[in-house]
Amino acid sequence: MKKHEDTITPEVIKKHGITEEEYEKILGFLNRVPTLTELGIFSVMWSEHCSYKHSRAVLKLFPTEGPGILVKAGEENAGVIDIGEGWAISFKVESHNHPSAIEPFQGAATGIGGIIRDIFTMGARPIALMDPLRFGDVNSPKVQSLLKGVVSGIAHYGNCIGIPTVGGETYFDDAYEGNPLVNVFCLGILRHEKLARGAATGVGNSVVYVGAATGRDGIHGATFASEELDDNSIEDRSAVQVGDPFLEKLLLEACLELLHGHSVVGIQDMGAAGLTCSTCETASRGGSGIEIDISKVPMRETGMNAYETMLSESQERMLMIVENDQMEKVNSIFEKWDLHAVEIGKVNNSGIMTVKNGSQVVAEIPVKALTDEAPAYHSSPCKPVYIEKAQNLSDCEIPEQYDLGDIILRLLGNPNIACKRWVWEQYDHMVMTNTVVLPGSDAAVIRLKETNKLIAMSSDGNGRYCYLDPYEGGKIAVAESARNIVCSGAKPLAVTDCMNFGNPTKNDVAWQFRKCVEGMSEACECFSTPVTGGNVSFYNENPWGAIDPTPIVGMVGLIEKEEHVRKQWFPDGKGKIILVGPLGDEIGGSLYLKEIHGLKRGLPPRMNLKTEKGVQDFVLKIIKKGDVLSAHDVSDGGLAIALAESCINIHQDTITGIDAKIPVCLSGREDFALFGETQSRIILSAVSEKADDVIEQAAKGGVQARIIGDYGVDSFCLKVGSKSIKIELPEIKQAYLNTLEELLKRNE
Amino acid sequence: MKYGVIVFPGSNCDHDCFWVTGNVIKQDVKFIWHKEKNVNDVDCIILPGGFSYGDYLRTGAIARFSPVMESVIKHAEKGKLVLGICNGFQILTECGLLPGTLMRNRDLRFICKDVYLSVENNSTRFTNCAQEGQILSIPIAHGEGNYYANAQELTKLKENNQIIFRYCDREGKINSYSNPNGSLENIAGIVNKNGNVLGMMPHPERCCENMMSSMDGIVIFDSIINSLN
Amino acid sequence: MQKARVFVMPKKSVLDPQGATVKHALNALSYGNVNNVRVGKPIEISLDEKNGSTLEELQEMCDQLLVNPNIEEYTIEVIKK
Amino acid sequence: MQKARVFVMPKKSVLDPQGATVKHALNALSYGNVNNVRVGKPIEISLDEKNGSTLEELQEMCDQLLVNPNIEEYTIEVIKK
Ligand SMILES: Nc1ncnc2c1ncn2[C@@H]1O[C@H](COP(=O)(O)OP(=O)(O)O)[C@@H](O)[C@H]1O
Ligand SMILES: [Mg+2]
Repeated sequence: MKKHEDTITPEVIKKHGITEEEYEKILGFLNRVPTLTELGIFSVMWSEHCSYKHSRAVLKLFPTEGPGILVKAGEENAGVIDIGEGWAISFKVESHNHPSAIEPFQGAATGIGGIIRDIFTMGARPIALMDPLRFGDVNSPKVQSLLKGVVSGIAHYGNCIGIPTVGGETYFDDAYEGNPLVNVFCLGILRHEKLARGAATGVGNSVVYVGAATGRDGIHGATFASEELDDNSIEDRSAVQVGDPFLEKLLLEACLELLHGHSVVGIQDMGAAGLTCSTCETASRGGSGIEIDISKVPMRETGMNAYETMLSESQERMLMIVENDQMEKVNSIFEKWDLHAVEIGKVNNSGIMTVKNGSQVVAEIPVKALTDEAPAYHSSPCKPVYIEKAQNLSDCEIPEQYDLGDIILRLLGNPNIACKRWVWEQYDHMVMTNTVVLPGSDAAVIRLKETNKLIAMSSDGNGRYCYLDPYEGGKIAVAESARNIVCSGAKPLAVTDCMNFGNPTKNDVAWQFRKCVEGMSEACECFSTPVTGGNVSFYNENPWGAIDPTPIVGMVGLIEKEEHVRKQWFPDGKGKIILVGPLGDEIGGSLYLKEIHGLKRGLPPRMNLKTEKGVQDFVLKIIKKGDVLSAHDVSDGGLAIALAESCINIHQDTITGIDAKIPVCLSGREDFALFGETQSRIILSAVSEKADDVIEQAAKGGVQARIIGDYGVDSFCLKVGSKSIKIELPEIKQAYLNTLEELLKRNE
Repeated sequence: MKYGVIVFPGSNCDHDCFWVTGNVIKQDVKFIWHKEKNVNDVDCIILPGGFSYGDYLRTGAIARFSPVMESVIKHAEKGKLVLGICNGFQILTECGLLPGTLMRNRDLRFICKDVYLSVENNSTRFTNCAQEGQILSIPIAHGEGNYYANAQELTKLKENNQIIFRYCDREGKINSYSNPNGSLENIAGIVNKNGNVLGMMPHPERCCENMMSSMDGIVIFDSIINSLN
Repeated sequence: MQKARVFVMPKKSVLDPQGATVKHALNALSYGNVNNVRVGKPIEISLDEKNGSTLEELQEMCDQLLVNPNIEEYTIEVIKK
Repeated sequence: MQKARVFVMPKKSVLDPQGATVKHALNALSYGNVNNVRVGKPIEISLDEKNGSTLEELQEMCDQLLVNPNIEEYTIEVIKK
């Protein structure tokens, strides 16, 4: 190889985001100066995005073991768990925050494309998507156009490829100004024996490239995702990747058809760091080596050099390891789908990744240097100073003289609570005809045609809480997700997560990260829901600082029988409303404080995991027994909002009234009782004859429960302490259903 | 009877149609790959929803050149049944089996939700099990379902009673509020002059089971079976 | 001919919702003088160096595939190098 | 100026899946000599009779609204009556 001392200057090294120590390490692995291509390869593989260098150590805290786990977190592209009868599911969440900030439509679209590939590389057929989203202030035109771009990008890709988007989150807070979060979740189903692996094994087997031709898209995307956004990022625009959902649909069908035969040994998608990542990771997993010739790679553009080819992030490409003599069979399947597979190299046992351009070697790197031996850093977490000040809030700072009925309406119409149908109606959430509980209820439920079981899924994460107390916030993210799952009639199974944080080299961010992981881990242990995989997205910062720490939990649960499915809405007719869980008036960190009083402060609600588990177990039991008709968890907006939400059946476009009484607690404040977000609470409905029995059963199990009123009346009536609130039903409906839409239409 | 569900590259409701015809109403059904040329053995061809060829250029524009389409046209000319749902409807207008065009939705957004349809003509082979004026709840899911026909075509559609479904509200009112996508005169589905080719934007295959939000889609599949007996 | 552009535009008689929306947006952005906007689709076709197409052939492509005569009209422009 | 056309085309470096699919379809329809197709968006803007826009204003409209500079490029053509 030529000498490269001249090209590899300190500036070039720095531009690649490689520190001096890291460069020393590279020299150690190679025993020589790297070529530019090699430097590029190291820089993407050692980027935060691929190497998890600032999070690996902390992520080890997550519980990852469990009885049904078939593929553990970190082993493959996505985790896999057993659901019985020979069936398994695979699911994962990914972030596409930075690409979406720059180019919302394509950024979000390619995010969907990427997570879908992660799932079908496991041999699973993707059957559901969710999209947890965070944006800045929704009143800003800029944010609105971001939101519209992101939502239409997700719609474009998900609808076209024919996988329903059945749930998600949409939350607005100044903390995400300029740095929106676009997380995407995908779930797939497979037979145990069809499980595919991303390992390059078998000396002499073919390394096969299939899918879109390679262009200069997204070069340096992976390192880009690991850097803070500044104003100059606008200049990085050539890095934009454009998605082609049609091509991915063909790729998906062809790959599943192929994987169900026996010619493919390993498969991996070319996501971040494209060809580089897929080749060295498959070789690393297989304990093998790999040699490829990039002159054989299909190109979309002319004149691309080795560096660009290896680092391109063109979408809709897959790498496969195919048994030596099976190329013909592979080709025949791909050709049926108008796709073309090319052999670009071979598996060997050298432990080295060799990249040639024709006969010239352009890179030669020990595989493990890029994967297992990548740098890992131990941060020095340090509690941020803002926390104590922000947590400190006295009741007298919260004005009392408000019209409570008016506040209920304002909160219902607040974009963070109002119905998100403007979003989900743009998504085909019914294709595949499995969606049994449509978006809008606590958790989405899909049936599995292959078995009699159903799957519930929910995504949750509360940046407000985590900002004020990352440890409690981490616990609550998991607990709330589990609560949503239980409300739909499911038993929580497992978790995937996406950790969205600021710059991890800052000690307070490192602290927030660590505390969140600790809290989440504890909660996962409590609910026996291991973490099966996920994603870390650091460097979510804007000129004002880091975003609120936002761990997103994607939880999946199993419903044994269709009869167990519950929605959050009170049924037709009349009956009793039951509150399970504690009364409470923890107002700190509540949405009420933020949206009505402009205070993002106070101590967020405490999570007592034992209480939570008791409530959830009881509710699931009572649902399965058939004693209750609906279940809705209490979260943002507190009891008053949860009650109002239970009244509105979005999909039938109907509303029912209630007459309920809520006791005032220690603080003596009516507003706290109505809008406080004390955890571990679920609202149930039951026919009158059953209600007392439910309370009795709860008492026997040591779970708090009380009848708080009736549903099925003509208006929305709440008594709290000495105050009475009465709201006409059309007002409730108007506020909840139409505000978001009207707000977004105003600027069209 | 036997159904045939055509699979174009990019079709994505093909499996849903297969499931309903095969597993729910329990008829014979097979997939027909778009490169096949022989469709002789089926009684009713379904062109399913989805994004054939990614909907690039125009919806249905490229799919209509698929090899199978020649036989589909022959099948229709013989008076046998063709049902085009959503993207299938778009393909049927592109290939000339049905008049008009499906343009982008009035609000330029994709819309997926349950809508109400009024059955405007129940004496067809696709609607004979429905009551005239019956209101069906069936979901839509499309970005380009805004039906357009020129004045002449519209007059003909009316003269021949070819308008089968119109969008309406729960009470059956047909007006711009109950029009989800801007379709001309709320048109949601039409047949050809001979009454053997139906194109509709709503998805009856999505609402044939108890677990789904409605079971009204069944009426169409039942009518088809009924018309063959 | 080696390169051509086909301009596919919505017919004047047909409502163009996209055009109407763009007009609105421009008006809102203080371009009050914009009174009509139509959004179409230009298709740029590059042909083999040695084996170009005649204008008739391009018209054929339009009539067969590229244009929907119900709602669209087109013009062809030859691009000279 | 009373009427102008803005041609918005996907940048050459950016993937144009629509163009690629249309090219395939034309090839399959026996136009084997078509070797590249790009599909864009022409926007025809009509302005007030009395109160036209300058070229700079049109450029402003493009930069602000009509064009996504991440993936598109444009040219403006003035249409004379
Ligand atoms: N971006 C989105 N995409 C799809 N569904 C969404 C989106 N945002 C919110 N939803 C749906 O709206 C409902 C309410 O969401 P949310 O308020 O986050 O629920 P919860 O408080 O119970 O977690 C849920 O059914 C959720 O799936
Ligand atoms: Mg909930």
